Amino acid sequence: MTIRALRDDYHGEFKDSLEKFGGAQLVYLGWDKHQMFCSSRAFPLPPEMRFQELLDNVMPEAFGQHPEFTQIDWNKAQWILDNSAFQPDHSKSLTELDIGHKSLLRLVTPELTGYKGAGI
Amino acid sequence: MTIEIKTSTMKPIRNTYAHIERRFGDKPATRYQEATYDVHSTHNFHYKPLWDQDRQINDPARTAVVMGDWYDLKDPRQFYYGPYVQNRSKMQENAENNFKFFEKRGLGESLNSSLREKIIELVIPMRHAEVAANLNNMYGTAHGTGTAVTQALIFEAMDRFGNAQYFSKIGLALDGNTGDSLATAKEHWMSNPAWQGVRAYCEKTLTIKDWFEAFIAQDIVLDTLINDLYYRQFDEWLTQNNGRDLLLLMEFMQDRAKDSQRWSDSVLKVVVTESEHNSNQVLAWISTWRIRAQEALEPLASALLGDKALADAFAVLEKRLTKVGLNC
Amino acid sequence: MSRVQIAFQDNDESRYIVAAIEQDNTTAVVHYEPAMIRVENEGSLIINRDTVSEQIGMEWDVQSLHINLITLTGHIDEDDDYFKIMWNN
Amino acid sequence: MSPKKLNLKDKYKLLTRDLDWEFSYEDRKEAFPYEEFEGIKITDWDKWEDPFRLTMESYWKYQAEKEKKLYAIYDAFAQNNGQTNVTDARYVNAIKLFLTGVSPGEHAAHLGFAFTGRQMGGIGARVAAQMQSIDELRHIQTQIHAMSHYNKFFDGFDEFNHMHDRLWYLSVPKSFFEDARTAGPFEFMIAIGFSFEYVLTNLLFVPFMSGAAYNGDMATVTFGFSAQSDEARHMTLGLEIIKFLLEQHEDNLPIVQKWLDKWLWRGYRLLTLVAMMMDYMLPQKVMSWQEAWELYFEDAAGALFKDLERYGIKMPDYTDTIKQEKEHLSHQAWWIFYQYTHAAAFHTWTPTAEEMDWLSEKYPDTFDKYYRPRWELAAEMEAKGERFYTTGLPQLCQTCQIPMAFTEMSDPTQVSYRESIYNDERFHFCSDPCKSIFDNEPEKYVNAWLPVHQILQGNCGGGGLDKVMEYYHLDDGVANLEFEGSPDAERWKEWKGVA
Repeated sequence: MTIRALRDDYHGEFKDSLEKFGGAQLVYLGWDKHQMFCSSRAFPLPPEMRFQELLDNVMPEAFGQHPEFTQIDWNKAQWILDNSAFQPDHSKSLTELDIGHKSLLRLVTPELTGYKGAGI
Repeated sequence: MTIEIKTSTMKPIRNTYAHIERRFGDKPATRYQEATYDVHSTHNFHYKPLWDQDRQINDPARTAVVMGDWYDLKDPRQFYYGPYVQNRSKMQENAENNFKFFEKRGLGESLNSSLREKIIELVIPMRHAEVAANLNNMYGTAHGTGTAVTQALIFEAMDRFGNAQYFSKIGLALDGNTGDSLATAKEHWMSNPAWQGVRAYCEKTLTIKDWFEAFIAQDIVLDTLINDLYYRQFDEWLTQNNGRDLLLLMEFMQDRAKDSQRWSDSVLKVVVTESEHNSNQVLAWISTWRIRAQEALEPLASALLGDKALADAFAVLEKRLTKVGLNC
Repeated sequence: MSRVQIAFQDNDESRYIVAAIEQDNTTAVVHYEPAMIRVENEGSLIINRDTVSEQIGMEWDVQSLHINLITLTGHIDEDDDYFKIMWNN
Repeated sequence: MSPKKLNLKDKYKLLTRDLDWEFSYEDRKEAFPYEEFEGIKITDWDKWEDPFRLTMESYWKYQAEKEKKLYAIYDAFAQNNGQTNVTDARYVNAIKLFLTGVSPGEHAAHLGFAFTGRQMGGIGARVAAQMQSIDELRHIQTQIHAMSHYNKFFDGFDEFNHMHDRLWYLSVPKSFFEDARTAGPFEFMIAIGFSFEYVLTNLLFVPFMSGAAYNGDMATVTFGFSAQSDEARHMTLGLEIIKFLLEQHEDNLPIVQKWLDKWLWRGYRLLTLVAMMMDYMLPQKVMSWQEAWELYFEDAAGALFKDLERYGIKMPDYTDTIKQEKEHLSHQAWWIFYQYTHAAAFHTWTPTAEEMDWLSEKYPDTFDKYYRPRWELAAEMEAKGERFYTTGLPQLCQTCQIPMAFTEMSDPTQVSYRESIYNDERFHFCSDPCKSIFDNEPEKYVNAWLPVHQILQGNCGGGGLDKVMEYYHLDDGVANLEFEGSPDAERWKEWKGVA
């Protein structure tokens, strides 16, 4: 829908476009049904980062505080990328996997039901 | 009996807000300081105004005048909301008593009819001109920078709306509350040649885009002249022409103008002494608007006071400008 | 009919106003809450100058209502001698 | 001849409405250039009904009286060390949130109403907006003065306006008011004058002030109720503006409806802060957020919308979602601040056992099931000396700018994720209404200053968290972190002679 502004050439600045992050891209990481973390979080990552590196280096920083973190079986972990089911090849980079700037990547672990089984 | 007050542990950990401390040092601050300084938001704006996409929502660039610190425009009266309304409340109480006295003694009826007509023709239409003053000052409130000046501008705006109402009340005091005098005065405002220059000037000021230019055109150029014509020269004229009773009804406007001039002088002075850029810009505006004011006021000043009056008013403007270092 | 409500600061001036409201609006319900008095009524509620003046024992100006008013709901009809709030449903 | 007695209405008409005139020397559109671009059609400003009829002289008179009373109480409060009379030092954190989060909004409203008070073509509406503008100036100033004394004895107040422009969660109220101010004059009036003032401020002010009264805070309750006495006038202006626009032209209806849908939601999201204040921050509770919502929104606003039905106005579709969320909102919000309190200018804490029982009683369907376990986890960690502060930075909603913490009402353990792609860029939202607000005006919202992204771009001091804290003027270990052990808590114990 076109915006109603005083002038027809009204345009906003894209304040968070890719080139503003100094070579990194933003990826949001969430862990479904683990609401110890009040929300998904934002991480600036190099686009060439391999998925395995993300698992090894970023995930502990993101979710390591959770008592169930050590119980995650990464081979069985399910993923949702930008609202669609996603099966990552761990050896590929974010770019190769179509994990784009400001993509939301959600970890799903149905066997782990959170603190006291309450989704926390 | 002794009362023991435990004060030893009750020492303040700081005297004032941090931004006030950065400006004035670590000591108790005045309420004016806390209410005024750095209140305007200055950083990290979210959206472009739909009506002004090239500027931020709070943007010092809405005037050509440039200040290193807009909070240098301190109000010498140190008005924040509380003292402002309390001061005006006292003034209005006085005005209310004056109006009551005027009505109770039937002073309106004792005016001779030519004087009454003169008031309706040449004074009451000021109620419309005051609306322009209200809007021009409100414009500065909305688009100016720094609460020091924007709050003073809204006080001025509300004052001027109050003036518009007092001029209207003079009309009602003369016409026995029928409103006939206001209707006649409006006709004068709309079509009497004496008023057309002023009306055109007022309408023109309302199209100004630069808020400080609006301040110059309204609060400095026009108001200095109007104040001298109405609150000094016409005051004297009334005294000499059996119109003393009417002075009661003009007192609020007269006192208020004096009070306001202390503030506007100070604003003008700080802005022009800030830089040559500012003083050149202000001078350019003044020269434009004084020519317009000359044309606008000539017929009105002559009708009200005679041919010499406007020159006298301009001499006052000259003096006021010279005092702040502006030599036109 | 929807309920209108009006609330005042709990102080001496308000007590006279509330007394006048109760006198002129027999179905009004008065709630005393921390530091505030809240009055509700079905449909509408009126405050009459004369009733308040009688309660206080001196001339009361309707607009001085603003001094102790906290909040209200409904459309307003205000004149020299009364202040009324109402819903049109 | 004795003068005719003028009634209030006639007098006000002569003293106000009659002051405007038809321009002949300039194009009126040059003087009021913003009246048309929003698509609103005004056919006759004379149809404006003045919502209240205060002349300037009455205004000065009554406002001066209010100010006199108010400042007398401030003086007494300071002279008597009133800060020691609050129920508990935890309470003070609620008013830190007020000064940093709400008060600057009063100033934004002051500027916004100055803009509409200059730009609307009808003098009746203009003057009403101008009076509201100067009232809002009153509110920011009386609030600064009320908190001035607390600032001398507690941390977290002293950098309030520096923080307002920078601190992450304060972008929620800041963006709300800037959204309104960057809109045209009529949208501003619907946004702040109607949706916020009329429909929502009762929820902001009345619980805050009753809370203050319950918790022994004389200064706040006094400014609050004194400010509310102005709000009563503002509310009538809000109601009049909406009636006026709807009566002027039928084409205004869809525009106004869209604004209502937008602004009631934005206002509701903003009130999340109030929800957590009521349920978690007041040591002595007044009523639950849910009860306040029912009393001040469902009941009062329900009657209002019933009245507006005749114009074709509908209650926004999402009010059902809100109805369900009222049992979740405060808990989800406090959980955000609990774990991010290391980057906040107020303290948080786990609710006590008694408080949790109160929450169970007030929220029988949700608290024990979804939220009590969170506090048990937090308490467990705290007992081990690992008070829970989360790492990293939250993903924010592009519209309301609150962390993406709200959940699906069909499954309250599942975060609600919404997204839009605009010009090949992905944007995220916490809810359907926040998404549709963006989708309606993407060119406006892409320009939002999202604190988390700004930090990651290096625009908030650059470098690591310590630089960001410097940028915020937030000294670690002073105004932030857990309440227990904070300098505030220690001073309080000292005053009260508790070891």
